[in-house]
Amino acid sequence: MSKEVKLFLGPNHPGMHGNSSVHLYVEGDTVVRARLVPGFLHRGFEKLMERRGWMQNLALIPRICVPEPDINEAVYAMAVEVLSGTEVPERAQWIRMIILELARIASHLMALGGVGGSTGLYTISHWTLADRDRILDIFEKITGARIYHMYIVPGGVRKDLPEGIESEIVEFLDYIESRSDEFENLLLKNRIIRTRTEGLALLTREEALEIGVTGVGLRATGLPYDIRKSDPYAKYDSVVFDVPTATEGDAFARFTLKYYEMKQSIRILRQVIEKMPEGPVNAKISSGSALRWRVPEGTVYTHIESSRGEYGYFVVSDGGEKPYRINVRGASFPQGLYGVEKLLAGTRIEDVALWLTTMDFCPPEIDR
Amino acid sequence: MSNEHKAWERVANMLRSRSLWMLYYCTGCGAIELPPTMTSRFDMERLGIGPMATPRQADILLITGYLSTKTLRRVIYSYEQMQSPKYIVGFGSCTLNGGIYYDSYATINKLDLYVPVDLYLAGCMPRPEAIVSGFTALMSKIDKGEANGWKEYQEKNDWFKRNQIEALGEVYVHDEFHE
Amino acid sequence: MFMNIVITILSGIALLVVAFIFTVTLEGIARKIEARIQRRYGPPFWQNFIDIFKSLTKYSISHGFIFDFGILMALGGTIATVFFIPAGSLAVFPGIDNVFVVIYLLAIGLLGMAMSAVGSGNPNASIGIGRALAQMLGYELPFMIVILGVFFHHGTSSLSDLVSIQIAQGAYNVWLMPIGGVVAFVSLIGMLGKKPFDTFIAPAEIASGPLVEYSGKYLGMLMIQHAFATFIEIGLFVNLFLGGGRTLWEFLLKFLIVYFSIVIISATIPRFRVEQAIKFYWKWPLILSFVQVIIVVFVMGRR
Amino acid sequence: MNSMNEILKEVMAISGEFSVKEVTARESIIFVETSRLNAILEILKRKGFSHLSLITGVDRIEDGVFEVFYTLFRWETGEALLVKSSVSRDAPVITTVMHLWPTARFYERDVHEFFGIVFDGNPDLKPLILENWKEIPPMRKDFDPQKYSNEHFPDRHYGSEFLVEGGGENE
Repeated sequence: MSKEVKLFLGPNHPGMHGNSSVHLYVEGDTVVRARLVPGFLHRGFEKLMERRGWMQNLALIPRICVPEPDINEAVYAMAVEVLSGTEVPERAQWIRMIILELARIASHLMALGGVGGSTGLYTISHWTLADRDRILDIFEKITGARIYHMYIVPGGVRKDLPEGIESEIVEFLDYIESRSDEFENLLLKNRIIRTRTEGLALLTREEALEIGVTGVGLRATGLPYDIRKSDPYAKYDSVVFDVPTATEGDAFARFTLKYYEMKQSIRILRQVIEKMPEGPVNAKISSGSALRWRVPEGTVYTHIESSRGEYGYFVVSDGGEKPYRINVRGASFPQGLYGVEKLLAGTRIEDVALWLTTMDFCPPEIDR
Repeated sequence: MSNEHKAWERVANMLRSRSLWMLYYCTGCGAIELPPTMTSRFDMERLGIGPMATPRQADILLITGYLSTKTLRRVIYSYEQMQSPKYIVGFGSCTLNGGIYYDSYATINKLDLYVPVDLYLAGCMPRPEAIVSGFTALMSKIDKGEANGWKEYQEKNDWFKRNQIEALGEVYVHDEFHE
Repeated sequence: MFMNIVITILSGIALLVVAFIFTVTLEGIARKIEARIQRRYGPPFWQNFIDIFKSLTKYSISHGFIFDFGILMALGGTIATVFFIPAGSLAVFPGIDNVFVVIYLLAIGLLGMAMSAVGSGNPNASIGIGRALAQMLGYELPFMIVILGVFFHHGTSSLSDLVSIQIAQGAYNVWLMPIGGVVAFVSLIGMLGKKPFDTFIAPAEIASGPLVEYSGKYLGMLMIQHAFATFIEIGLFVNLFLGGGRTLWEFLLKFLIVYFSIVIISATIPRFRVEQAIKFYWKWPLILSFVQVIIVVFVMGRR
Repeated sequence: MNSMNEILKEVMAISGEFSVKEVTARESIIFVETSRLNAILEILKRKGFSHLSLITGVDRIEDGVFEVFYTLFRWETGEALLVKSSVSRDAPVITTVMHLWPTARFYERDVHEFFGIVFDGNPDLKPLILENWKEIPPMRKDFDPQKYSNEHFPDRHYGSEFLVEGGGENE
């Protein structure tokens, strides 16, 4: 038997994003077999959600997925609105799109910084995270908190946008666009990054469909599948934007797509700010106090396009004050568990951390 | 203690407080506020605090938020591997009393029972400013020589060990690779 | 006779102190420069001193005799090499500080660290050491060829003589052999383990490679060894190609310029994989070094 | 690109009647017995519902039944279909769909760990997320997390001295 070493890319590893462990069987420098062991961030979310009222869950929900908490609130709000049949006012839908697109830009900036972190190019991490902080300031002005906003509630949005926030968002968008050529020179045109990531984590179209990869991983293989286009929610059907795709399907294609998607989000935000009508911001959901609110009986699955792929909530209600069952479909569940087992064999040890970064791997979505 | 040992301790504490190395291990949801604290905007490095890859080289172990039982085992491994003037900083209310996950079957409620905690930071995910001010408080605490969590862990070791076994069943999982 | 022994000892100690203090402050300033590139302030420039002395105050854990002995061998080998680097007017062994002695003693230092890292039993450390030695093959080859060209041209391999020749001639070796200078500079980046070639201390992949199991005092000693190793490698390059320096301050100024240019280059470049690093060295730098040697031997001839 | 209703009619033509419940314009639920489940899922996959989003277990404790939902999604038209089948609570065995969607292996492993539903044909139903878990599968309705948390993880008791500490001089 050749000398096969067992290695932990364990929970306590600088290359690991978040907190889960990849068990590697290594021969020399290449990985022979790999297996993901999740569960380090498991808090039994779905069980806790069954013990809290519909509106009490709002405090719990954004805490599932840390890099991008707003998608949870949006999906939960949409699911409850479908079940209870409440009509969301026009302006609230536009505001939701602002929050979701800003969260997408922030998450993409963090992902690009992550690429720098695993290849040693710390300068790009510092730049992207500094710019992401400006988005968090805008969030702080809109919702009062940096990360967990609890801003999108069933029936619309908690309160209207503060005065003059639109001009600040536009100023931020101009700032990001002015920085884009520096990002491109440092990251996309960097020859060593190109040689390090070309051919890494190659994903053919059949493999992507078989694994159930969604989001940038799927679009990197050429399929223009984006939930904002195929199953539009909020006001995405009345906004013009296109879905960038690539054909190589490797790590380099994926994070360049993330970069171009960020540009598309900027384009969406500009249109949203022009087209946003005036009007009420949230609909009256229940006669009595919101804590005693009873959602009519029913089952629904709603999903949106998060920065990592399809993110969905499966909500079952039995007409009571508390949800009967909520199941969270994280975008990195299939590509994290099955993707690691199927595709990580054959890569070198140096590239495992880079593989996980570009494969959009977010452990809390697996453990919930 | 003889007074030259005390003088040496004072110098050592002054050095230890100026250069703290943080273990690069995000155990909970608060870890998302560490990148902004380490990078350009809040820049923890100007205080001499920087991330270190291995427990051997680290001084601080951050428990950022809730702690599931599986992570508690790895936290105990890492804490025991760290070299001894070591400090633990607990983020948010989840380390004090279970926080928002008080009724969860997978997360512990009171961190103090399992590992000695030197500093708690307020905030359900403390903001970067809170983290930086917390670290400066920790630095002054170390400077005054009061941050002796690691001595407490050595003296009351069996008490900590009993709590750990009680909560986790067994701390050292045998077939980590579940062959 | 007794007097020059005392002078040698005193100048040796002075060189050690200068090397340590100068290199560690330089590393602190380099951290500040890299921070400025990353749009932040960065630590005070004496932060590296505090880091070293803080690690020396911590408790540490040993992994057996090989682990301890390797560290002492590394530190001793590197300190012994520092004596053979003339720093401007401060040359400890003026006549006999030969480049081959420096190369040999440097190898002792690196092998000592390799031995102790593998002795620590951590798989990350052995992978890191494997990469370090493989990369050493990469940058050692073109560097050696170019140096042999310099010796052939000047007829001597003693550092202080080379320095005095260049000063007397007024023309540094960099102007005489520009290609050789470039190749030596590139392999210097590899020798220092700066960014494009720091695969063996890569934190994101193998958790800071060989330094995985070092804690407390061992880590302090290794940081001191790293400071001296930086002084040796850059001092070698400055003496061979930039003509050492009449006074100590001129040498330190050149040292500073070379070091900061490496830091700025390495701040905006990611890391190579190991086989890419070796392929890189054995492609262009090797070809250029052959071209340089051919020019020196056939065109320039002996001086 | 025929819409969802035509597809469902074709499937009904092939494998017999099943009831359909409309949720939204692009989403509906169909109720299928476990015996016909695999056949129908295979037809649906061929007809375009190629993406298996999720396998969810719901514990209907009052009527003693586990419901298993297969959420399928069709990229071209953006339609989602929830295929529901139920299994008795005391002998929860259902056939696996790994041959249709290999990634289902991990969804089934997750549902098995949290509900105890056995997917026969799925080779590795090992524990995925919980470690050394000796209780009943935690997502069942008869498992009370609060009781488990109070037994295993004692928490801080704020006695009267806490008031002194709060209002006291050492802030």
